[in-house]
Amino acid sequence: MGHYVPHTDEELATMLASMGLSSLDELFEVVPAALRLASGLDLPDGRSEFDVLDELEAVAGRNRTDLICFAGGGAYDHDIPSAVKRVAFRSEFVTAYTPYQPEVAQGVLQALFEYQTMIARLSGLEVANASLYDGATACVEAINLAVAATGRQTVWLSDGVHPTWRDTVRTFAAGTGHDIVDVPLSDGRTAWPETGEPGALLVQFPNRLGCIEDLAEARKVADRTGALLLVAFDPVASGLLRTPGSFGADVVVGEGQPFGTPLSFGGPYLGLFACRLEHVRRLPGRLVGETVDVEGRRAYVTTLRTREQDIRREKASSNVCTNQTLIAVVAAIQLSFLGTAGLRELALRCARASRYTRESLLAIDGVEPLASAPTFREFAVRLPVNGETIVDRMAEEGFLAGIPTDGGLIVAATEKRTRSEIDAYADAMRKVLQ
Amino acid sequence: MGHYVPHTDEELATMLASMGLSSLDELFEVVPAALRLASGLDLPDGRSEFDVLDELEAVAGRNRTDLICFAGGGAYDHDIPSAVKRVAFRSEFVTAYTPYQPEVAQGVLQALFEYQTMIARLSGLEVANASLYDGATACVEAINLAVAATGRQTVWLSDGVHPTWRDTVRTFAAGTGHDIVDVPLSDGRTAWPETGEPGALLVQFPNRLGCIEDLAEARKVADRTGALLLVAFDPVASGLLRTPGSFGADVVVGEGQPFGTPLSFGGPYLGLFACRLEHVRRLPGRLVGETVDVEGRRAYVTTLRTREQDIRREKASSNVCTNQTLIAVVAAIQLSFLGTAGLRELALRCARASRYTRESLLAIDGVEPLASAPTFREFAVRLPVNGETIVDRMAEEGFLAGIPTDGGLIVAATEKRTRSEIDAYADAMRKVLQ
Amino acid sequence: MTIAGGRATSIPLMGRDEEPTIFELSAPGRSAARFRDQDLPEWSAHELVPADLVSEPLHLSEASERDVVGHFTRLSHRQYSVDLGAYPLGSCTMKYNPKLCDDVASLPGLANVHPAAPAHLTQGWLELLVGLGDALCEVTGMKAITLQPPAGAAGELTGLLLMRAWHEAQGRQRTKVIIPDSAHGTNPASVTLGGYDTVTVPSDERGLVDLEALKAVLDEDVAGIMLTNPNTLGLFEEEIVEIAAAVHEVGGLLYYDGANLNAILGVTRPGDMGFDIVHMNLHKTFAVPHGGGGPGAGPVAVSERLAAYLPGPVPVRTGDGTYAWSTPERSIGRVHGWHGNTLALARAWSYILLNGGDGLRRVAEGAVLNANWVREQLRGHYDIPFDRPNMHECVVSARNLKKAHGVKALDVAKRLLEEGFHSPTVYFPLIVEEALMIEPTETESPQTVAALVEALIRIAEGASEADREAPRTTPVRRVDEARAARQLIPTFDARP
Amino acid sequence: MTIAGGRATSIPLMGRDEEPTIFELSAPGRSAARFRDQDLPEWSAHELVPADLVSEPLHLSEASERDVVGHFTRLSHRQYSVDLGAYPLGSCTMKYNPKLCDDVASLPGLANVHPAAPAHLTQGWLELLVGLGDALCEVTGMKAITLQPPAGAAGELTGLLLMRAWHEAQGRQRTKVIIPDSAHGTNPASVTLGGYDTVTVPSDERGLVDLEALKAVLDEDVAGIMLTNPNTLGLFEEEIVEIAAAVHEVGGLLYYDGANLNAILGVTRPGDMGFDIVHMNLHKTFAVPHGGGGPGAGPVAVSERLAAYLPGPVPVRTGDGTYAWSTPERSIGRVHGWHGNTLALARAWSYILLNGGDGLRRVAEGAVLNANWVREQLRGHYDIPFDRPNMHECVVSARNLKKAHGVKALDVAKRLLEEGFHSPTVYFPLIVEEALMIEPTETESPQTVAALVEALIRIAEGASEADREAPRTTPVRRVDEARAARQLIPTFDARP
Ligand SMILES: Cc1ncc(COP(=O)(O)O)c(C=O)c1O
Ligand SMILES: Cc1ncc(COP(=O)(O)O)c(C=O)c1O
Repeated sequence: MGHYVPHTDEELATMLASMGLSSLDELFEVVPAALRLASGLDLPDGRSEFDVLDELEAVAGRNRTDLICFAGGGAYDHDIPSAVKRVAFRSEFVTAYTPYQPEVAQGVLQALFEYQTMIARLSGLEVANASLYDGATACVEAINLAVAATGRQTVWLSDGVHPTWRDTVRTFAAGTGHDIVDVPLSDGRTAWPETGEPGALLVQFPNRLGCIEDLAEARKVADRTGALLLVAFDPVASGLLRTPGSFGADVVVGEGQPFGTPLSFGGPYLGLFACRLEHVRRLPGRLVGETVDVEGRRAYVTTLRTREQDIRREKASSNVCTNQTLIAVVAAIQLSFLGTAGLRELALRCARASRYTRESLLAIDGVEPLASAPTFREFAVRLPVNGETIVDRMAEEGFLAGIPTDGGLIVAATEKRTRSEIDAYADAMRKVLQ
Repeated sequence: MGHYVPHTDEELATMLASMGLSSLDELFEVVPAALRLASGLDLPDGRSEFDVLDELEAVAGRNRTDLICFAGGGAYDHDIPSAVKRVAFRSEFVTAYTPYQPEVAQGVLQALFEYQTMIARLSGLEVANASLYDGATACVEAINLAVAATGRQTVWLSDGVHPTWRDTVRTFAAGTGHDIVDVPLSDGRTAWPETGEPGALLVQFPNRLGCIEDLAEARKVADRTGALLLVAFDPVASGLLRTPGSFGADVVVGEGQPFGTPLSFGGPYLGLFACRLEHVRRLPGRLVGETVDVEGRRAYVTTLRTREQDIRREKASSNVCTNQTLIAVVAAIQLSFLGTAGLRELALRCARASRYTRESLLAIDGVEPLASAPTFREFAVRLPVNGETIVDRMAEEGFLAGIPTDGGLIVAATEKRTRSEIDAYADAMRKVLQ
Repeated sequence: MTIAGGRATSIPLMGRDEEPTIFELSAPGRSAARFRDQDLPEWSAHELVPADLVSEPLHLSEASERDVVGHFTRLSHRQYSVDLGAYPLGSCTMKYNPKLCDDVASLPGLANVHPAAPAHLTQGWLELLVGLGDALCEVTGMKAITLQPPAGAAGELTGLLLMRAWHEAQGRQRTKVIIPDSAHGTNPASVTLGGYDTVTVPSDERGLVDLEALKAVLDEDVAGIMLTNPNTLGLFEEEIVEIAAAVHEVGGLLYYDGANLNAILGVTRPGDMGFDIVHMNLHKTFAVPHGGGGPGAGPVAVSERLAAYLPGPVPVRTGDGTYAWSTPERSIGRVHGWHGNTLALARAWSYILLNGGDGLRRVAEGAVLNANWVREQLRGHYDIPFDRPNMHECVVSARNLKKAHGVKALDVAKRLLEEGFHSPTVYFPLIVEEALMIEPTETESPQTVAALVEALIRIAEGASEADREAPRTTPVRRVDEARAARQLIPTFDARP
Repeated sequence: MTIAGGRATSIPLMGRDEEPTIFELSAPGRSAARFRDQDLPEWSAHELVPADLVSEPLHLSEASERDVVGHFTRLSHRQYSVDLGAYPLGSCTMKYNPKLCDDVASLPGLANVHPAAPAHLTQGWLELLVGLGDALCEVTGMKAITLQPPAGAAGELTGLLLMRAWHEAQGRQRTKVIIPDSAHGTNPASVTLGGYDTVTVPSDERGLVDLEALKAVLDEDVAGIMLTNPNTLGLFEEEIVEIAAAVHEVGGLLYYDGANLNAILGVTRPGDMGFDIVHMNLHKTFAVPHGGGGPGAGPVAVSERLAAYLPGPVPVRTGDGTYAWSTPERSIGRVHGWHGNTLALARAWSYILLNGGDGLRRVAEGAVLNANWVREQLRGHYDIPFDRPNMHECVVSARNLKKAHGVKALDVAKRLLEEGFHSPTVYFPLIVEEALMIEPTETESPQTVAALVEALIRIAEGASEADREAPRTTPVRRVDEARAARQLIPTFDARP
């Protein structure tokens, strides 16, 4: 019970017989006998979908989903319109694969073309790819591009980048041999070294403490040192703030989860990647371009394929093959839903909720700002009790209080947070800190 | 906020201006001033979809959905496969209307043609329509057909038909003037009068007490009196029992909810209607037929339209226009999913669960069978406490115990009920009866 | 007029390859079904029911989940729908329905409730129904409501039975119900089922009820009149107050066919016009999707004096703030096996909450604006039998094209399919020759309405005999309807 | 062979009309977005952030919900997919994914959990991940696992970094990784990113790794070898035990590219063959749908001696039955910003529970049966470079058609689109001229496989120059790929 092979026993027999075989086991005679599993896998037998759904609902019930979310750190609790979910999960998008045959894949290709356009606009750069895995691995790809472009192995990595993203960068640097130099923050902003010859600067905008980095300054440092400026951005910020591209970023990466993807315990999310046109031949991942068919009709196709691993093999710009297309389609739909006015409004509402939360917390005795730099939708506070303890105690009050950091807590608010929720949150914090 | 009219203010102005108007109010100048609402509707302003969903989730939370269901009465708690829900609610099916233009409606038309075929087979008759509202109103239509066919106004209505269905029949008879004669049950089966000249006999199979009526006997009575035999059937029963058609039913109606539609507090459900071919020109509702297009390709179209109200007006066979197409499509998909083997298995499993429940209850002191006739998936017991009270007390134990009836309780079990649930149910009943 | 912005084209991107029936896709012994582990004794058929009742397994189709999903997915690609493009089917109000309403209808707290569960276990549902009922009374200006009728026609018949019960309670024997000649077919059909005779009154040269002709047929046999307002020509019955007075004067009741309620939301109300009984088509006005032909919902609201006759039970709010079922004193009885098309009612309630009072008025404004604009644009290209300000739809005629080129309304409709739009309603109302009844609805943008109008004009300008070949680009071409009726094949088993 | 039962045809019922971009469908000022009532002070942009940072509103598209839904629904009608028909794309395992898995991925209890929430608030997720990890270890015969890698290529690189860390811990400097010439492009690309040089070994005349050639390149510089088994020709590496021994003898590690794991589920295990590191493509073997090119999931399982190096944190079951995160002693560090493509992992877990141990073996049997049957049927119509029992896919060549008619593999692929099927993978593996790599998968019925084979035979028999015109019936015809690269238009804003 439970398997999804449609063949009836009779059909199996007929097919086997037509090949001169008499049992399914004979299909595996090429496998040396010693390697064949004698007694099958040590897994329970299959079950009906109803039994499985019941079990997984029970498992899911052992997560706390009732907590009102003030955590961010690259994963934000946004409202998702019904229309976005329903259209994005149409089975044509869900059950297709990479558009190898463009003639029957114009749906996904055009959606990706629109997605690329939107991400390019959000980043302020000329070209965006069709997705990478997530924000963290997009940083890795950005560094690889920069090192290849500059021929320099040294990367200045701002401490303002999310800690897990920095970890990821370091993990992959063990393979590429890049020299990752940590650059500390000072009062919430990156304090770039005076000297050095980095191939790249990687800075986050706003950074992990929510502070808005000085990208003009970063650009100057990049110009002075001859490095490329890589910016990991919060794409929602572009609804309110100038784009990283407008400050002169060479590569912009980011996490696209805020555009229509639920928190999902961290995945699948969406790695955003955009760069200046001059770097397009080093772009990792897929790129969709507009062209025409033999009858001259507008058509879309994956292009500049010679960068990619399936053609370029060991010399490819990246090893990425399967990426996050469906999540990119989700983002394209969500961004279409928001539109110009909606994106602005979304950013404003995040910023307002964040400011109101910040003011409410700072009104509590013993709560201090962790940095004085301006923030957008996330901010950090110093607390008299350590962050982990606060998160545990606040969970008892019904809140996911934020993300603990050295000496404090990083708190995020989105358009989903209301005054009454924020007031209750501040009251609970007051209680917990007493 | 909240409305779904896409026009921007500028567009409104432009369109108005092009018609020589300067305000939206002017569009309504044909409405006498005295009739125009001065201050709008006394309803709250529109809200965002997120606010509305939150509110309705809260409202929905005030229903008890945790009760394990042993109630039936025409609405059964079946498992619904994910595939059925996902495919049936594709927006092409959901957002189309009656296939007035067959050239662009082959999807719905073919699905209905397949549905008609399946319902005809389940009923054992030659032709089925494309749906009616529900089981109760399908009974009304069957009576209307029979009266028209026989020219006789008297209908023998078995007391074994669900009480709400009988009520509905009586309500509509006030308009048609049909003479509805109630026929009592004797030990769980209809005891037909010896004499009379009815135009129709309406009997339920199995009946409201779960008892399997003697259709051969009913056919004899119909033959003797010259009436048509109308059978309201449980379509799931046809997975195990002979079809009403095989016993000589002239018209078969029923409730199609068991095929893929959740309990839904009673609607939208699905009125099944099938009849012998000789009555096809009296068929209520839509009928889809196979034909060809001008190129000779197989095509489907609604047919015998001249029966219908939009052409025949006051002489139509019925007033039905909008019916339950989407639920019929759901049923077609669910029946395709079940297939020959699955339908049999479904019926067997319902019958087994019902028998096990029955035996478990009858083992309790003071619980007696209400009738001795054989049952299929529903049965009635006599209890020392009245049915309403039992239902209330059993709810405290986590069960929807059944449907109260005079002197007892009608209990149903489906393929969804497991041994452990049934054992717990019987234990709770024992406790409650003490 | 030019409107800035791109056109939302509405090309039906639908394929052209035949799909076999599920029966032809079957292979003996295959099934997608798998069942929950019940852990029960596996009694055989003969152990469960008497042997003479047991049948051989009934033959259905036999396909895997994969093939069932593939089959119906492919069928969906042969189906035009609102979500694919504009659907200006007059009288049907094929507007876009917010997707939120789909999510509401899927809420487990609503979907997983047995209809026989007593009121104290289903307080959420009762609260919802009471909220919806109150709002619909406010929208229509009525006093009480039943939510049981599952569609408009069911509402009509319910209304006629109310009318009958009321007259009978007054001790009157009435025999006739008046309807205008432009009425929808369900009206006369319902009149018959309500046990009345239909008396038809003509429309006048304005397209409105001819008040004098009406008065001429009004007598003590008249139970009431059924009207839509705006009527099926999309025109507002300006003399509705006078009509109401005249009918009431002979002791008749006024029935409002709510199919066209979309046009007047928040602008005016049937109750204020003098109607006694009102049905609503929630699938037209309140965004229940049409489902390929249902399910809909057709609640019936009434004035004070008819409240006691409503079908029961009705959900009510009790003194202590809880909800209960209550059967009106002189109830005509049930008109549905349970409580109506409840999940459809939940959709409608969410739609009302989404739009609010302000939004509902905007609905009417958008609908009326679009429809008037269409009429203005088509003038000179199509005949406009009643060229006066219309409400949410306009009726034009292809008579000019028929005369000049032999191109009928049907040909225009089929040509429009080629242009990527669903066609308008054709040949209704019956009083207009070669009628094209166009209801753009408020959810279509000005760009889409402009594209629709351009297509209609292009068709008129290019009208020729070749149009009888249309449609040429649809999944199938013109379908042989006569053959379907002549050689009836209503099931797969009836195929020759 | 004739098989009873109807054919599940797989005609892509897709339309042929162009759809404008969402930008072209825009009208200034329009938006679908509406927001929750926050009830907060409405601070302006300038009150919220420093003025010099505030931009003008960024220009996106401007469309209503109705037009957004219409646009993407129409786009979906221009997209072939598994749910529309067979998709025999070799190496990609485009099987039908049970719809239950979609419902699992939508469970609010899984979808609404913040990834930074501590373990005691997310016990359900940790339990799920531990259950999945254990099952995948059992399926592959390995000892420990990381679920972080979001796709196969990410898994490869993770594996190579594990290899590197392990060698370094042994104090060894290794420089080379061996891959067969038939390997997938991600293998060499990952090798480079892992800091190694690629050494390619040829396949022998059987299509298998040439053991002697392999031994010739094995030395103390070799960090390891990457293999798929069955390999990309669909052939089982029969000498895998000998290969493993030889590589292990020089201190190298064996890496298993799990793209083809579908073929051996429950039959044999990489761990038993001697592999040290295994990645799985859950989107191929464990029914995570391909999403138009992702997301997938590429967990990496290892043998005992490598467990300490896995990326962390990993979810573990503690002594008291609760779940916690734990970072392996010598972890190479994270390879994902959070815990991997978690909802995809949940899908895979539900698929394993659905099928069970027995069902997974049936998957392999069905896949191998279908693929062998295809090869048998195509013999005589296409060249079969390695005509021996294959596993889950078979590679044939259009060399014969090219020679006789100038019809290339690409032309065959485009012709097959006209026949209603997605095409096989073409020109891969690189070692086969005019390769057509056909993977029918186990979810296609014998009827569908037969229809596919018939179409391929029809194409071979009718091969002619005209095939270069194919496809003629698809939404667009053959696309100018050269022009796309030459005149790059990567965004709407870059259009000339
Ligand atoms: C004017 C009018 N009245 C009544 C009806 C009947 O409504 P329903 O189809 O919901 O039964 C319709 C439906 O098209 C209509 O247009
Ligand atoms: C043999 C083989 N190896 C590796 C991969 C890479 O896997 P992914 O696309 O998940 O990164 C693929 C994908 O097609 C493959 O076929």
